[in-house]
Amino acid sequence: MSLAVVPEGSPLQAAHEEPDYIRAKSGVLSWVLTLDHKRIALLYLGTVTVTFFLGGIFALALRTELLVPEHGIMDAMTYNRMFTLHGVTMVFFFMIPAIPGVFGNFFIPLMIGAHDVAFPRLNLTSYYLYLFAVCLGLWGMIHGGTDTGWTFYTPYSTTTTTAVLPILAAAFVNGFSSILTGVNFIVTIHTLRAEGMHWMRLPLFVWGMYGTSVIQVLATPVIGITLALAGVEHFLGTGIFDPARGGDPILFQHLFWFYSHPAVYIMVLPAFSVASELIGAFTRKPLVGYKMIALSTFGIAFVGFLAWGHHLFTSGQSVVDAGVFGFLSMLIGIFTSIKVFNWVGSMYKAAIHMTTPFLYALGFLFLTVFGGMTGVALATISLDVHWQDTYFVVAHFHFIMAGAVVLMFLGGLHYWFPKMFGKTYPEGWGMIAATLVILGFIGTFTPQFFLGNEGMPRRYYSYPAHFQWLHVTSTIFAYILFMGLLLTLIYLVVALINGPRASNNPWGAPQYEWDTPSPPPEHNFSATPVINRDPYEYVGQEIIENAN
Amino acid sequence: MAAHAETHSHDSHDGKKHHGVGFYVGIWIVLLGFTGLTYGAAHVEMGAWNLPIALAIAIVKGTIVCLFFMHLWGDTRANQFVLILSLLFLILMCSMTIADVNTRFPLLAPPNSQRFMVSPRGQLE
Amino acid sequence: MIQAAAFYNDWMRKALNLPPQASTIAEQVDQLHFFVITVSTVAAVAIGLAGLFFFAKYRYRGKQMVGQNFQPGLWFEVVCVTGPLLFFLVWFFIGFKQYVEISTVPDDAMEVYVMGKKWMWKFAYPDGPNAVGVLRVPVGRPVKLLMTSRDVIHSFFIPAFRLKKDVVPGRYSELWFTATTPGSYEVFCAEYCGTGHSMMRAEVVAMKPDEFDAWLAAQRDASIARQQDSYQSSQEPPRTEANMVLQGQRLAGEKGCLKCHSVDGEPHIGPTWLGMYHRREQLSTGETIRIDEAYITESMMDPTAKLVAGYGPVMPTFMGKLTAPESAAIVEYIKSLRDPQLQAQPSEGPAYEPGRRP
Amino acid sequence: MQTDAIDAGHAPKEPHLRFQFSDSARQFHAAKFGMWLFLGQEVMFFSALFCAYAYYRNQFPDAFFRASQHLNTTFGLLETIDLLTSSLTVALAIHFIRQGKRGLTSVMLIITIACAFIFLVMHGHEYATEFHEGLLPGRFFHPEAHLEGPALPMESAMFFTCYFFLTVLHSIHVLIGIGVLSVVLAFNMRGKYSQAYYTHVEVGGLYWHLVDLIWIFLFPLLYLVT
Repeated sequence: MSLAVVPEGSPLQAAHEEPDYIRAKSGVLSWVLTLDHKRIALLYLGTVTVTFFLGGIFALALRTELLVPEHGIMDAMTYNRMFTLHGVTMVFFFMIPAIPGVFGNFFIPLMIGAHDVAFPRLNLTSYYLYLFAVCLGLWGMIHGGTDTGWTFYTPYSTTTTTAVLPILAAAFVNGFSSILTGVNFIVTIHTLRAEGMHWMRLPLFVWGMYGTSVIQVLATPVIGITLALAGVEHFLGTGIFDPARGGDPILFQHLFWFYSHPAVYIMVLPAFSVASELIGAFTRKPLVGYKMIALSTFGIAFVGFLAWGHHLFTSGQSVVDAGVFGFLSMLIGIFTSIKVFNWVGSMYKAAIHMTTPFLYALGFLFLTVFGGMTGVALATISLDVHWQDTYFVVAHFHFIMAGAVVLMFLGGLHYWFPKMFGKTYPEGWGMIAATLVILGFIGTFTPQFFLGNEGMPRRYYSYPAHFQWLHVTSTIFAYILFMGLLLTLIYLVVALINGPRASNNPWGAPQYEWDTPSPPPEHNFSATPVINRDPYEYVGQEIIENAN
Repeated sequence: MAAHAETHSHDSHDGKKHHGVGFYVGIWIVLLGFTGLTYGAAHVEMGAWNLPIALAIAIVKGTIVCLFFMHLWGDTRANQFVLILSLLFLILMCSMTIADVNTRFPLLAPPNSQRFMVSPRGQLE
Repeated sequence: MIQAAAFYNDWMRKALNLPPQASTIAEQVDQLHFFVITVSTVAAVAIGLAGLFFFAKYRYRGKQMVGQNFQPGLWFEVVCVTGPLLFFLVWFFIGFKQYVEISTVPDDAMEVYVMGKKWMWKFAYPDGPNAVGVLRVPVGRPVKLLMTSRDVIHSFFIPAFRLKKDVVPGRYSELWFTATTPGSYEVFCAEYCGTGHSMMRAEVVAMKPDEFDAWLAAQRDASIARQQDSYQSSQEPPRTEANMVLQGQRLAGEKGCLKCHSVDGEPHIGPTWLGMYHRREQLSTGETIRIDEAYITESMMDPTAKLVAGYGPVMPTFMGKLTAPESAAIVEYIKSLRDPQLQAQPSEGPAYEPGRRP
Repeated sequence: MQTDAIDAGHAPKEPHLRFQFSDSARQFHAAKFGMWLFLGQEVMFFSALFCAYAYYRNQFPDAFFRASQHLNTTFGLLETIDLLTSSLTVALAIHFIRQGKRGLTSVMLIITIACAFIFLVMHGHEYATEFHEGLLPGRFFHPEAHLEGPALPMESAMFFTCYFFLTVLHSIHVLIGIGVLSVVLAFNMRGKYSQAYYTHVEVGGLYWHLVDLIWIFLFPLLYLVT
């Protein structure tokens, strides 16, 4: 089904004899000390899959405990540690590094026609910082983990007796890894673009990575210093957040959310950019509103910095500040709606190819629209007073984080699987697993919206009996979701081992990364390529006037 | 070709004119002058104006160091934009947090903090 | 028309699984809630249907082809922005108006002290009984809760009233409501506070006004030793007086306040407490202020901050020596020391101008 | 600006050109841009502490004033002058390496590192006096045991919390700066840098200027509180 015609004299010819990056070198050392951005991406993929399933197991344990109002399978303290570790593992060790680490590392150089990222050694350092952070986190988990929730609110986090310091250190070190990745990507995109690749020809994935890196560089240091302050406060009692000594716990919340709100955009912007790639490829037509989607990425990135106060509406923040933050939070909604309308608009008069990545993209569209709408509802201040810290908030951010980001991680993984490994995955199994995963998400988290409305607070180990039937439905679908994810892992690994060989451009997609052989050679291109067309422009295939 | 690349890379590093040693020493003296100014200004009692003046002098010194010592003067727009952006976010964070604590329900601030804003009815009349 | 609105309100409330609307503010918040949720669902369904329609109509059917390069003009982008933005801003303004209403306490609100402590809620009426876990409020009268916490951040959340406020240790946060229908409503702790976070529940019992007054009077007259704290917590001395004023009097004696402050009006080392509350005082800095609760609490913690003219800066600080409830009790005791003719005044909340706050 | 080094295989490349960069000018620009991004991140790293300082100074203005009287402002002034001088010498180091005078660059770098050590010694002395006088943050704040004069209010412990967080973090950055500059000095001694390739000196200089920039803001905020 290879539709792309290989344009003559393109770098492809020269690159054919070179061995691809997997077989170029062999031996453990060549992987452990690699400077090749593609191999580092695979290292990230391995670690990220482990942390994702670890977080998933914690989530399943929580859901199983919540089947019954009182003591289920664990006691209160274990439950509290479990939801903290679920939060920390998912947020710091999966969401933030996943798409930038795996797909950003692998495809930014390929998409802009560069041989490698700007600072390969820095790239490897940031992977090892991330790995060191994961080990610190595991070491913390072995010591029982902490029970403060992933938000570490003081004065509880500074007075808890559980081992909170290793987890704080893990998040601190993870921050540096994501800063250095951000610096690396921004410099790569600025200085290593090939000839003819001016800004308006950048694929939307690269735009998304650029926006994400800006946030990573400017927001992450604030969480580094805040967690360090909390750690020193816990250890030395300096009184900076301690109310008994004139400190103010609400200052910690301000500093924490100044990072954590842009952090949710670090997680969701890469997902949006993968979605643009998928929709651009499978609608077989140039995306509607390319400029608007690119600019709205920066809209989200910068306005995202102004809206952290909507996490503090009921925390004793002043009414004036609540108003200002409420208003600014509304502005973010319009940038997401631009993206969604342009994606759906792109499907008009398209020639849609039904494949697993596109099924993930459709699921992503539904979950983003629904999650985004509930986000705007939460930003309405008087409604947030009722919903704050209830399951409504849990459902909202899982719709966006677990829904949009995980779906796009899987969609991207399937879309780029031939390019990364040179093998094709089984399409049939892909469809089944995708439906299971999407239905699992919707089934798990829709009941939680109603739980939140009824007033069920979050992080509750035991709850009044009238919430039980919603919890039971949510847990059943959680298991379906886990099955779907497990099935995906199985057939992808099987395809990795003995899947049929993939052609250079199995989807006939127009983007630049499909011009290289799959899997690409070690230095991507034998000679610096010359880009002479737009990323989503179909060259060399005739366009039938009446599309259907 | 190589010779060309050699000289090319020489001046391409620093497209702008070369400052002499005297120029840097001059900048250094200006900075010392401002340090003396800020030290002196601290001893002059100006009531509420002391903090803004001290900050203004510090900002002037900061920009001088950035522009001339760090060669930001003739540099590419990207480098300048990065610095301006990070200072913008610094000001954003501080102003929003302080605005919060000043306009809060009076008893919610730490017990004996003297806030600038006039709050309880007692102090109003 | 009203009948239809009531049906719509009730049907939507049940559809969204919302608890009964038991406070004045709950009604309005729910209406905004229904408006936001209906518009969101309509938009989500519209986008979903459009997506599915395009998916079905323009699906690739075997022939090798490419979609048309259809690029809508700028009008499409303008609609994508102004459409949602209009709704978002309307929601924001209604929401913010309601939030200001939620945060502005009416003057005549009856005041109750709430103490959040690791995994229990304790309530204290200024001139009435203490209670643990049960807060009795009259229907139809505004009630203000002055809340503080002894250890970590808790959050007083009443789903039926659609209200929640974080309870920050070391200072007071306030929450007010007016119950509309009698009944018992659950109270949860919404901010994670440790092992017993999910057990930290309480109950708000809304009673008819006359029933409530009768109950309050019965409690006060009987003034039998209130039931001991149901949870006997070690570090806290057992409370003998139920009434905060009596407790304040005992503490004032114990902590040595009465060595310098007289209670019967005659001058002493420190200013006399009789009639001090709401009195206008001239400070050593020449500024005149009207003594209120914030000033008294502040002077306890940092006496030299605002010194009354004519008195020396000799008072030691009580920061760290007095816990929040003890200082609140002393403040109540000072407030109760009125010249005989003012005695009959009902207990007044801390004196700050509600409307004054932004 | 971009030369096409692709003809006839690779022309004899400059010694330090990485394969992914097409020419050394772009590589130099990339290194400087990367460093500026890192400096932007450092500014944000300190911003949380400046925010905490502003937050608490806003609430306890006179407690901060009374606490800062106990700081040794003359030492503060000397440290500022010392750091400004080191900033000059590092700028001159870059200036000389651009003209290829490696000897002078080494001299300037040595002076900079010396100034940095002087700064650390002075600051260490200040910490010693504060430890002695009991002016320590939070739990360890017990000034009345050692100080005569009017008792410091409880909140001035907050001043010392902010003071110690800011200055200790700044001193750590001074130490990192010393490490970076001594590595650059060692490479320069071995003749690694020349007129055509001096990226490390430029980047090390940028980092040191940032450390000096932060102290320029710290000095008035901590020592000259009125």
